[in-house]
Amino acid sequence: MIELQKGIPLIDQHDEHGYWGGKFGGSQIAESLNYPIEELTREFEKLRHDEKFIAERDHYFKNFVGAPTPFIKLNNLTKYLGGAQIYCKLVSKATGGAHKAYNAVVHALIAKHLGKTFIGGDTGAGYAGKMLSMVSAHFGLKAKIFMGAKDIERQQINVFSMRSYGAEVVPVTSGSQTLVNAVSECMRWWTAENETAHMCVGSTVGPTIFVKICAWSTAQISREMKKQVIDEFGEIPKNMKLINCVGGGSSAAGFWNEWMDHDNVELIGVEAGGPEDSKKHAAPLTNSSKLGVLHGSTQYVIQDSDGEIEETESISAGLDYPGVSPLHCFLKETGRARYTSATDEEAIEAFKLVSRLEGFVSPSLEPAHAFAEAIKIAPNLSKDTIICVDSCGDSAKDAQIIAQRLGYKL
Amino acid sequence: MIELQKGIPLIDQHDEHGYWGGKFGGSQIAESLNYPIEELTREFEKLRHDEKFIAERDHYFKNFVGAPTPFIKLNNLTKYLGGAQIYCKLVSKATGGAHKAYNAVVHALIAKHLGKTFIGGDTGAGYAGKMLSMVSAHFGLKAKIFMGAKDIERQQINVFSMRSYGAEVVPVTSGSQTLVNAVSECMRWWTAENETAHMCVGSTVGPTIFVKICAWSTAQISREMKKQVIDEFGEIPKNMKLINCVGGGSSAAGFWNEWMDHDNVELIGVEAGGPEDSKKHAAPLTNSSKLGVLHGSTQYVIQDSDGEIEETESISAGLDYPGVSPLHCFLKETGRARYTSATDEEAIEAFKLVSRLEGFVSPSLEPAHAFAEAIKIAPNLSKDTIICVDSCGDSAKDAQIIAQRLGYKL
Amino acid sequence: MSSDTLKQKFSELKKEGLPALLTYTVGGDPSKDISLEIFKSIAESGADIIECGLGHSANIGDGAAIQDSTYRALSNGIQTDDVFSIIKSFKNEYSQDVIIMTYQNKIMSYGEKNFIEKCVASNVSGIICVDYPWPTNMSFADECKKNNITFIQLLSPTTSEERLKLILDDSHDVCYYISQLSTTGSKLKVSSEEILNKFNLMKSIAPEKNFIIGFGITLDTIQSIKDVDAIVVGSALCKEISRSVNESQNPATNIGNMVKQLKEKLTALIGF
Amino acid sequence: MSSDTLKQKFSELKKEGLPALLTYTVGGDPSKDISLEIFKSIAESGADIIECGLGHSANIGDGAAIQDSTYRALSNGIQTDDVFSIIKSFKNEYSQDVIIMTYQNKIMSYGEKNFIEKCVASNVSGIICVDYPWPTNMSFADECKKNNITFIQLLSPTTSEERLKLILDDSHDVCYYISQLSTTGSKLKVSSEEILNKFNLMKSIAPEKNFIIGFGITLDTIQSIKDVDAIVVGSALCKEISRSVNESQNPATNIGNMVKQLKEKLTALIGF
Ligand SMILES: Cc1ncc(COP(=O)(O)O)c(C=O)c1O
Ligand SMILES: Cc1ncc(COP(=O)(O)O)c(C=O)c1O
Repeated sequence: MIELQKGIPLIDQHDEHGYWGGKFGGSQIAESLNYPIEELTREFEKLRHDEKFIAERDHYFKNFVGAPTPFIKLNNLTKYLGGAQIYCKLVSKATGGAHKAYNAVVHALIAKHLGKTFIGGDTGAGYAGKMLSMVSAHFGLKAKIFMGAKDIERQQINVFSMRSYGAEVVPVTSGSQTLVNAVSECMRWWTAENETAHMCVGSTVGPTIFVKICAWSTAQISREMKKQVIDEFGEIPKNMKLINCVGGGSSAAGFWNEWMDHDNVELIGVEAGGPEDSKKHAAPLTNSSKLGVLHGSTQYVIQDSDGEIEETESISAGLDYPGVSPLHCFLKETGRARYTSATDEEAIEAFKLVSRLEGFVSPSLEPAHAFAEAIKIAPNLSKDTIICVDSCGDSAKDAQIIAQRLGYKL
Repeated sequence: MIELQKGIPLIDQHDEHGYWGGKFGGSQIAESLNYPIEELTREFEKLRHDEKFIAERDHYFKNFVGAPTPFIKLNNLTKYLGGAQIYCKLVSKATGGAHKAYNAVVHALIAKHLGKTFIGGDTGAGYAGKMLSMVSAHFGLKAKIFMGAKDIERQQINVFSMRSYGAEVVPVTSGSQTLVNAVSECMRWWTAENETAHMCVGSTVGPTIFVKICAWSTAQISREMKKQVIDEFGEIPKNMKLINCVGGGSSAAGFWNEWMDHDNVELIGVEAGGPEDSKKHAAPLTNSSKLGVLHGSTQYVIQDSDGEIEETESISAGLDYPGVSPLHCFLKETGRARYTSATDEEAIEAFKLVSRLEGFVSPSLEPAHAFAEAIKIAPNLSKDTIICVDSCGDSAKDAQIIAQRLGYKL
Repeated sequence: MSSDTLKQKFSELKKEGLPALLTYTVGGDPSKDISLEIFKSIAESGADIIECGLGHSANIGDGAAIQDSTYRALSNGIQTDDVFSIIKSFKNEYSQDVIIMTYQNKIMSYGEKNFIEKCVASNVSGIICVDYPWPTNMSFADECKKNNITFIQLLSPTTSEERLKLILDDSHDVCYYISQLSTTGSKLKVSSEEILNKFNLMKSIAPEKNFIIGFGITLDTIQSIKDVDAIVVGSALCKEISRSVNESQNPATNIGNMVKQLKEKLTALIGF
Repeated sequence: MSSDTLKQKFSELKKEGLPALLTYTVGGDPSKDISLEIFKSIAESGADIIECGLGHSANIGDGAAIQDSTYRALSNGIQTDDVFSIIKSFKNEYSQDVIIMTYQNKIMSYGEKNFIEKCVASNVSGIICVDYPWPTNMSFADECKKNNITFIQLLSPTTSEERLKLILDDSHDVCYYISQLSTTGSKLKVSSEEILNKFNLMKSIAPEKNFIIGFGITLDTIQSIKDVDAIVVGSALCKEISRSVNESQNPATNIGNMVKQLKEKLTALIGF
């Protein structure tokens, strides 16, 4: 039986080979990447304990990313659902519109410390790429963003941003021409260029060190939220549930990090269940999947019997990934977090309800999955239950998709 | 000679008929609007001195709009220009992406206090409408947004947002089908519905009371910035210049408000000069214009010899308005602020330079006009001169326009 | 002088027990020539006083019908001087008083003094300015008076009694009561009792003044409020001009017929 | 047993003073039948050892040419068992050793134990797994050894000397040195001296082991590094298969010709 340890950061609970629970994670990479990954691992271990580095990080988080993001009660939604009290961490107010900025800032700082001049990154919905481009422009790093050709077509506004920040956007035309292929291509590029280039993985996936850097970066979310919760309630509520969508898992990892040891805080991860009438999904922890190696680490992967990645389907571009962070595989297996999924239809309904009732909060389709779960469970919960939803993206980026779905003219 | 008074808020320096300097402003409206405007004037005078109301406003500004927005030094731009130090107030980080949220929040609060169930507003670029819709959803007010049919076509993402928040978007098909007509139509609607409806004017234009409410709301920007300036420099710098774009003038009025009495702080307003090779513009304070009455108040208006509003032209939708706030007419005439313009081309260049150098700051086309002026003057200024630019909008909304201009595929 | 003819007209009609019938059309709609023909046709069909719109694109008091007329006139290049010249030509042949209805920016742009002079020269009897409210209009109104032009103050259902008194105190012989909260061209949504009550209130405050009632008045509603001093029909006529233009019919003839019907509705009532 | 034949092959070639010529093509590309023909043609054209790719879509070590081959095979429905059956058929007729080159997920999905059993049953001599680095591959490598299959450890230009020693210490008879930092199919960007220096270093640490050198090797570059134990040509062949397929030519014939040329380049050198 795999067990979570108390008092030790989740990101450090792996074994000497980088496996959480002895089986999730690792650095399953080509030998050519061993050196840069060891270098990065060494350097990050130093930096994360270096006060000057922390101060630098905090400076950028505060002044550029805009920490802390608001923590607010959703009075209208609470009243409407008539059960648990619904709160929301408005992470979408981070610069760029999502939590992806934390990871991007930290990677850019690391790249600078390593003396690299190039930085490469993968992107699906385009958020990770946009924010890496933004940060890279600021630090004078030349950014190269790998993006599936199909995603380039459907996420044009983010592509525009990347170009505005002077990044080179590399269309990936292999395979399904989406995120999976973009990550693969980015890793290929890094294999060739790691002497002068740093690589940023856009979520808590990839080889162990990337999982760690990403989760360490997004942990800012729960660090600042813990203070906000205590400010609001005077103490940590007896009965609290933290609901977060899970694609790669970086947002959830950051939202939950500081609460790991608080057993009265339930952690609920919501994956993308895909369309109601389709067998396809992007929910490896909830639906059919198998342990596998994808992009350098062992995790649950949506794949066929022959080990080939299967096509996923979700209305939310950011959740549309066949794997999931080893951290979440671990949290599931230890029972610390529970995972479920919401369908495309439920996410759209949640988006509509929250936008119309709350106004200030209009979640993108990823957090709309988390809201869907909150909407499902809140009515049957007591009024002293506190549900906190991480609204980690803003609907503007999904305008096209939602409008089409709802029959708005756009 | 018209003179500015010290120690009196700018918004209160009008005469008994609502004219600043005896000639700018007023309430030049149909008799049917006299009563609701008097009611609003009375109520606002009470509310703005009511501590509970102020606390409510501050609560929303802080927790929903996200005050304070960052005040940061643009190190890269400063180094590049090699003269004055460039700072930036990142107002674009206010919820919704621009300063328009302050005015929207205050109007919604007023509507609630007046017991109205409907709220109507005009919008051009769509920001004002989007934010009024957002706030209205939150307060349970039914929102009606008037928008030129042409603007609906070209600002679809903002229209999407309004609909998501449950607002009714009314296409205005009269005249040039843009903002001027939308404001007219909104006023017509209010004329008929003022018993149950409140009206929000999207900038510091319209009858005196709307100018006052709007500037009172956006004053938040300079209120919080003054603290940030003192935090940064320990005192108010000897030599400071505040540069802001001016369309209707709400952003500039808010950015400058707290600095009125500091004579060592130069206030520079930048209007939309239009395309280099066109005679059309949207710069009534800089280029040809005549005193006139537009939308209920007296101001400089771009008009022909017969008193008909002339077509304006600017790459920036938010600045594309033939009139300008009576406050700015007054500030110009008193000499307190100086006004200039930037061309479409200069704005685009400024957008490119700032985005590429700074990364975290990617101004929309309105503040790009302000940056254009900063870029023009900074190199010849001493290193102890502090230039603060109000970056009051984010480029994402202009993706289409900029991409087309720069030949990006979108 | 013009101001006197207006007053005289009202007292004549009062003797007959009839409200004055006012028409509103936009000067220069659809063209300078046809607009003049329309005014003539209106005059010959029994209208008592002619309101001539001096169109402005930011006409925030007007609904769709008048906006269309205004847009058509402006698109055809009609300028302020064209409207004055139409009025002048009209007055050369007809005795009906002409009142200009416009917006403040048109007057300001022309220059207040110039505007009044031109009104005098063109034989204009009165001015209604939608967005030039009391009391800021006082110096302009005084200047009108000095030149024997009636400046017609506007009153509305929400004008408080206190303000009503103050305005009436400052007003000239003729005032205009906006029958309901709306722009021009809306369906009449208030009852005739409400309108008549307000009319009677105003009359009791200022018995010697003449009150024009406007907004929402069509062939269908005109009889219900005949017990007032004057009634304006505007949007219904503008709509008829639009229809005529769109269907390539003669607007002057059609408008003439419509005015005849309106007049008949009013006079028919005296028979009882 | 297979592991022994591999060892034997190397010592035979060493006597001749020739490096082993290895070819890499993707099993099942472009189809099961043609792929088998290609292997036969390769064997008949002088290749010493045959590397057979077990294609995986997330092949993060491979460049465009091998990705294309892989995509073609997978699109045609080729599964792991198909590749084993191709190898088995090939081995029924030919003596050349076959090494499988694949990715960890293919093995994991098949089950490590099953995979090794199937290798034995299909007469596979060795396994290269791109993303199964030392030391996490140790238990799998041991299992291979027990079954007389050579697990071929990978080494790269940035592998530190310390790590090199540790890996070589744990390695089987054959190792694979990635000549440069790149994916497969890149132009050779390092000098032959650099490669040979590294080869000599490795040889000095583990003189008894055989080192395959791969990445960036084509007809143009093959002569410059002939002083090693073995040379792999892969992307150049995969590209030729793509070309043949696109131009409706026989890939087996074309590949055979190419392998002949490669072999000639190598043997030509002995003449001197
Ligand atoms: C707004 C938003 N939320 C969530 C995700 C999913 O990623 P993760 O699970 O790593 O947070 C994405 C990915 O693009 C995203 O853009
Ligand atoms: C970002 C932004 N800046 C400036 C403006 C101009 O308006 P104002 O001058 O009232 O600030 C607008 C108007 O839409 C805007 O959207």
